[in-house]
Amino acid sequence: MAETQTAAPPEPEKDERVREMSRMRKALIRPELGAICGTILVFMFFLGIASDSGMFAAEGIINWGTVSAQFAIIAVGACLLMIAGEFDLSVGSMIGFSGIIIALMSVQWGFPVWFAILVAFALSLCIGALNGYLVIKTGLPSFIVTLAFLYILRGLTIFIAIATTRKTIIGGVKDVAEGDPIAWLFGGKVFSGVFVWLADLGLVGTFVAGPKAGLPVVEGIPMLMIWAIALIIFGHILLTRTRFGNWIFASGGDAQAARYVGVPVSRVKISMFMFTAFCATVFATCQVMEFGSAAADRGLLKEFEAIISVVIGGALLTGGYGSVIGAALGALIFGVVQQGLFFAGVESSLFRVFLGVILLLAVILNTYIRRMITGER
Amino acid sequence: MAETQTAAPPEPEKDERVREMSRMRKALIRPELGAICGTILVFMFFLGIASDSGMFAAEGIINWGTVSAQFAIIAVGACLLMIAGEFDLSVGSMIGFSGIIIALMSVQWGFPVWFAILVAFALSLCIGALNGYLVIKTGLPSFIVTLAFLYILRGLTIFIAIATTRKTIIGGVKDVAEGDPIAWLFGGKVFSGVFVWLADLGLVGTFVAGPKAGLPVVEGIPMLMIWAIALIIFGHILLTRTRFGNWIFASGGDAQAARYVGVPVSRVKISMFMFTAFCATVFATCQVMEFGSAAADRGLLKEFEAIISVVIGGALLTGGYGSVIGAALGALIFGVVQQGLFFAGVESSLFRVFLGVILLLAVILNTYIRRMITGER
Amino acid sequence: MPDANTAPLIELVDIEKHFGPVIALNGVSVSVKAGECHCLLGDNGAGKSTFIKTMSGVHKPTRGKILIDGKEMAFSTPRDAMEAGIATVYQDLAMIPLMSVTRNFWMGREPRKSVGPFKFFDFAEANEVTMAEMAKMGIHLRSPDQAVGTLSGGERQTVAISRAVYFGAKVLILDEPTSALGVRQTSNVLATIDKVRKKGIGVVFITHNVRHAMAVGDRFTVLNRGKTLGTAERGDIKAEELQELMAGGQELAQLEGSLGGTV
Amino acid sequence: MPDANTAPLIELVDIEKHFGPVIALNGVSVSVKAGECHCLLGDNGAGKSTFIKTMSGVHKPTRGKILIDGKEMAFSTPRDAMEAGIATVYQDLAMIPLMSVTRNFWMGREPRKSVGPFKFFDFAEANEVTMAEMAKMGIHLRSPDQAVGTLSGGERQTVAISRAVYFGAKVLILDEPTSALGVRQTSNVLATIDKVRKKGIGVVFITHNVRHAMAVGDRFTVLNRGKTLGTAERGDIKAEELQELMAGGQELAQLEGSLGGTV
Amino acid sequence: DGERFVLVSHAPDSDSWWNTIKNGLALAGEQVGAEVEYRNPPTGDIADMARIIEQTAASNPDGIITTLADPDVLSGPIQNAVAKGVPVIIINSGTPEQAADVGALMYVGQPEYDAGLAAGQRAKRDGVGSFLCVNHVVSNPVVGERCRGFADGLGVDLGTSMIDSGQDPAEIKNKVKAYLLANPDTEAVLTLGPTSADPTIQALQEMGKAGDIYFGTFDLGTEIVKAIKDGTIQWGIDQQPFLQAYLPVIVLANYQRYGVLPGNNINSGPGFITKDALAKVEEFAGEYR
Ligand SMILES: Nc1ncnc2c1ncn2[C@@H]1O[C@H](COP(=O)(O)OP(=O)(O)OP(=O)(O)O)[C@@H](O)[C@H]1O
Ligand SMILES: Nc1ncnc2c1ncn2[C@@H]1O[C@H](COP(=O)(O)OP(=O)(O)OP(=O)(O)O)[C@@H](O)[C@H]1O
Ligand SMILES: [Mg+2]
Ligand SMILES: [Mg+2]
Repeated sequence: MAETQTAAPPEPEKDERVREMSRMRKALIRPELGAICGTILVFMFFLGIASDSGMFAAEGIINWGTVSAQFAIIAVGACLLMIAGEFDLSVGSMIGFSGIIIALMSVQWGFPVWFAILVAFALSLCIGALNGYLVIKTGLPSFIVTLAFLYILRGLTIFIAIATTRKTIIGGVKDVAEGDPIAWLFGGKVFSGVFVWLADLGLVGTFVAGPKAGLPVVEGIPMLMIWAIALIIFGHILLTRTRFGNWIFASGGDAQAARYVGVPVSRVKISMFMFTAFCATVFATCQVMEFGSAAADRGLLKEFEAIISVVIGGALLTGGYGSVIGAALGALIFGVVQQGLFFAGVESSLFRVFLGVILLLAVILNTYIRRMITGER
Repeated sequence: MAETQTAAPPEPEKDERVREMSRMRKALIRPELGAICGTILVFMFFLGIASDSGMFAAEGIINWGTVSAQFAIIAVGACLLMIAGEFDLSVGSMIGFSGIIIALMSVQWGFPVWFAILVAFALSLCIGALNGYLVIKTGLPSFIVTLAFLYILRGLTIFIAIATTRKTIIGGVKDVAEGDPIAWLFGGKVFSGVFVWLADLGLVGTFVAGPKAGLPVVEGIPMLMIWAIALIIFGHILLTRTRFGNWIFASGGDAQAARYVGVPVSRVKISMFMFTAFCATVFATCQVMEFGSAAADRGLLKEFEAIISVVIGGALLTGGYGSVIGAALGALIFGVVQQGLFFAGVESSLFRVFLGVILLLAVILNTYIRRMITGER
Repeated sequence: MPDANTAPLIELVDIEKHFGPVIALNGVSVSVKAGECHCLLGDNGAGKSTFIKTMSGVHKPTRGKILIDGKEMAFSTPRDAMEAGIATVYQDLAMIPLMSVTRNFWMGREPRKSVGPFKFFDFAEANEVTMAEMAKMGIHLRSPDQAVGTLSGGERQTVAISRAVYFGAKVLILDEPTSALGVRQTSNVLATIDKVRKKGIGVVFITHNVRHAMAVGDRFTVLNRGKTLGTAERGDIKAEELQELMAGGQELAQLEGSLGGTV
Repeated sequence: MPDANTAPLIELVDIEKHFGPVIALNGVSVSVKAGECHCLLGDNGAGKSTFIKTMSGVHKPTRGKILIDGKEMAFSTPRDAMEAGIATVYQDLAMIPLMSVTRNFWMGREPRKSVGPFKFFDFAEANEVTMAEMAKMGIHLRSPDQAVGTLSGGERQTVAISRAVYFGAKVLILDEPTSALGVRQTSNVLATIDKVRKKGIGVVFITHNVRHAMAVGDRFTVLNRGKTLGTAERGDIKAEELQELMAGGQELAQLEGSLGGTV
Repeated sequence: DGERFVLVSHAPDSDSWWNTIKNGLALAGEQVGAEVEYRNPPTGDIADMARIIEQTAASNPDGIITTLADPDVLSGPIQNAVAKGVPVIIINSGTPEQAADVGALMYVGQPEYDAGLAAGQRAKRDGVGSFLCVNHVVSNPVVGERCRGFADGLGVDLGTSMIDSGQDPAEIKNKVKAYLLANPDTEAVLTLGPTSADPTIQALQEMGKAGDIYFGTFDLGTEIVKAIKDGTIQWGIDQQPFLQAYLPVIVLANYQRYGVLPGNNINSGPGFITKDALAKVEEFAGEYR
């Protein structure tokens, strides 16, 4: 027939059906495809130029792994929030705020560390909820509301720290955290035994001098990584396998349509603001527990880094589309590039240039992929 | 009739017509109304608490006037761009970049200052155009594209500065700018005579010591202010009184609709990106010429400050609505609050808290006003 | 007019709805019986959408009663109304284009299976049901993962309708489902309405097109300026009369003359 | 069919338009004469919008000729088409709600007055003309500064149409202007089309509603799957035939039976 | 009594080192019964700092204490303040000559470049030939001078030895690790303050290099003192910021009251703090030391 020959579609969906996609291709075309390609490219690149620098030895892997894990923790929160159609510029300030709260309460005011941590989580969840409430209630773009909180929280953090301790950096948390029932959850290292065993096998190097001579160079997996992996798995399952995940997509895709079929959009969005705040606080707590100190300037510009990871991972800035795995890969790319440039000995100020270029390339690729999937124009 | 009594509208527009607005009210309800109220409130506040601190003496006025003028210069660019439906996060990095280019070319490489300034303007206009081109061409949100340039430009600035001079600060521009034909346009002061006369009348204080003894404490109006006023007038007229202004509104209101009636939307948007870059470069050049040095960290976070001024001034983040006068008032509020808190002796970290709160209140007020004007829901 | 042979599924009595100074509804009463298609007609701004949004729990009525199976109910969210068996399909807002057909179909009422203490979205079942229901309506999907954005307007409406029917709606509300559709798509939607009605579901159908209303409607209610102008049974009223009623009867005569016939 | 008593204002010959692999138009020829209303009908996705976008310079045809007053032209932007006298009113995209009526009315063709070397938007004239033109169409504005967002759908269409007419369009294209409108608003728009036609302007009117088409159309072209099914003159064809043609003739019989009459 | 002195710094809001300054300032104000204020540009932008100095001058204080982070930018506003009759004391950054040029009463502090140079010379004496400089505020023009001075003191080229570490502790730590893994023959580490020193200490400890690698730092803090004690850090350069804030207030107060003025500049540093005699330092590190 003439129609089939010319491939002129009577209705678009029929036409789509003509071009049956192969199983392979269908499996490949997913939001995180861009990030997967990016990850492969980045690894190939650094394997090529920095493989003899120790970047891919156990110690090097833990090195960029930790940095990536940090990004991943905030990226998971930002990703789910972005898919729910909002975003949060106050993540960085929240990190500073939570850290100072913990240090202040435990070191300065003498509360037990577990209590300080709980209070920090409670406070930040409240602030997250307030962010969400304001966005929902006023109908203002989340850009503005959370920008206001970026300033408010940072200001409060510095003010509180100075007003109570005359310092903006509060140390000594490690001492008070000794033996605390939950502090190790954030600052500890696990699987030390495995590394000792690997060192015995010669797969991991050992210290040759100093007080640690004979111990493996890698002490263990930092809890930060465990948190990152846990949050990624949690976020991924929540998003793709649960009812709530469907609501997240729906709220971001079209809040009104979702509301009309009974999705509690306000609740979904507010919870996602709270989850983002939760992730920021996990980040802050891990940092405080690992380094034993909190400073008012922690977390500067982290909101952008989270958003960049998420966007590299294929999520749509306007909501309704994206994947946690993608965001995690985005964080991995971010971390590997940042650390890799050091291993490769590139002038470190060029890192920002690389980052900008990668961001641009990634979103262009992602846009192309998304159009293929959704038939968007 | 029953209908008129119950005020049930058969068609919405009829109903609107019933509630005829008074002339007065109509004249008042405009985009910048919120900013006007804000300005009055802010001035009343500081007149109340800081009137004896020298804030409203000639010297104090020049002080917060200059700061406000600085904000205004970038706010005008950001305002027109925002009304055209886009925004630019790379303003701050552009300021750093332009400054370093000027200092590098004139001090380090020995080009005449006027040539360095021209090159800086040319470069930044190109980058602005590239920003715009990428946004138009890829259809990506300007948030992403300009975020990439935020990083790329800042990275380049630091890299260039360190690679060529091993420092991130380049001084000595004042010496090479001596007698330059256009440098005074950015760094000079005008109306010195007026102030001498005012000082003679005793209305302005005079220096009491040093080589300047006897001269008025205010030397003149800095060119920065002249630039700010010129840009505000230019922007206001462009926006409200010209064909191009109508196109700016149209491009931001609904790019597709505008395109279909023949408005060259791409051209409009790209020019606005270029204009924003132009304003950033004016800012940078004034700074370099006034202070004689450029540093790689200049302009940090200025993009947010510009956006905040514009939003306080009543513009809509999503485009199509706003006013240059409003943005200028937003910049004034910003400047007065920032400097005023110093005059009032408030702990400076609280400035951010104030700023955040003002931002939130301003947008809520503005949203309310906008709904009244446009019948938006 | 009140035909009492079957009790109405849902009855709205004297509904008023004010938005600040605007009185969008000023005493509207409508009832829907099982298996009937009740057409709601009226000018732009007459209050049709506001009325059905009140019915489906989006707006709370300022005054008036909602009776379901004779019992008074108050909906505070769309969910409440859905649980009471009222499903609504909005013209533009029926579907989320970026999401898959399955996700859209189940949106808000996802089936779940338990794995240990956790409950997960049961995709196996969801996909199967979706494909089956779509097939019943005559739509053959490439795969249940297909994004709704790749469907045509008529197909989207059909997905939305079949979703509502599947979830056991007793009353199905359709707000201008046919306004952007071509003749064939319209016929499909009207045929779907017909099918749904035959299952004993009450349908509320909003349209500006008298022909479409006449094609499937059993009763016709015309709104004007937030008030009911009256309800008529099929056969009691002719298309021309209905048309005149909708336009408020004024000024149209001369237009009709120059243009010829009903529009 | 080719009725040669007046030369066509615009003639499109064998237009083809491909979007990548999609062939949206596959040889469509349509001509518009002065003072006639040419209706373009067809199913969803038939290519109507694509066709008129080609006509108004939004898309460049992949193949085919556009003749204006017999001369071949190529439009590269909507502006070119406007300058050649072709004005288009899109259903949703006609107006920008946040802008005032005047600004919308003149958008893209702002009147200017010179002050010294500068040229400014001449608001005095613009406002006056806008008010006058609106009044001619029967719309009385509160003030020319009123935001378009406060107008009703029908009023917006009318502003868009009167804008096109005022700017001396020789051909006015309307893409589904009536689909969301109530009966009265529709009558208004149809009456406006009638007025415009009587001024000697050629009108291209796209609709899914056969009644609307029959009310004002002089000629009817039905598109199907990117091809012309044929063009008929008013009086040569009945509503029922047109309807059948639009739907492609298939499967409808049984629907029609159960639903009764044309939809 | 009741004079008003304002200290204007170039540090961003959250720079922790300046707390010592603030505390010294407050203490001196209390002791002499003067009103003291601390001001700074929130993002550390020196151009903004110039405005703050202008603003301070406009508010007619009895004395201004400020840094000369960038003489190009700041000399104008400072000269104007001086010309207005406001006594100015330069602290911290800048050199005594520059302070005299702008008409300041005196200079209290330790020029950044010189301090770096002294540190570099000391390191050279200790046999160091290559180093890593961890710069946590690479875009800040003042602090980086220390690295430049250090390189010149060692007599090596700065090259890529200065890294842009960012301010996030985990990033700093891992960047230091990455650099040292990639450049295992690095002989010394120089950090520019507690922000970069604390994570670097951890990095070295985790890499088992603590104590092996030559490690010097600027400015003291709780963790730094601990590290000096356990031998991870060889020395910390203390420019005694407390004095930089405390002394000018005392000097200005007495200058205003009795017209007395020391005849010379005061060098508050550089003092190399080593393992010996740490007790007081330890007690007050980060607060008054
Ligand atoms: N949220 C709201 N706030 C204020 N007024 C409203 C709101 N929603 C609707 N209205 C007003 O209520 C009236 C009825 O609107 P509604 O949308 O119900 O009309 P409709 O009959 O559905 O019209 P159409 O045929 O154009 O869809 C209109 O005057 C409208 O402006
Ligand atoms: N920009 C584009 N890229 C790819 N395909 C397109 C594009 N625009 C339209 N099409 C396809 O071209 C065909 C014709 O679309 P068009 O919008 O012209 O139909 P229509 O007759 O206006 O339909 P409707 O009655 O729904 O408005 C459709 O298959 C559509 O999917
Ligand atoms: Mg409606
Ligand atoms: Mg169309």
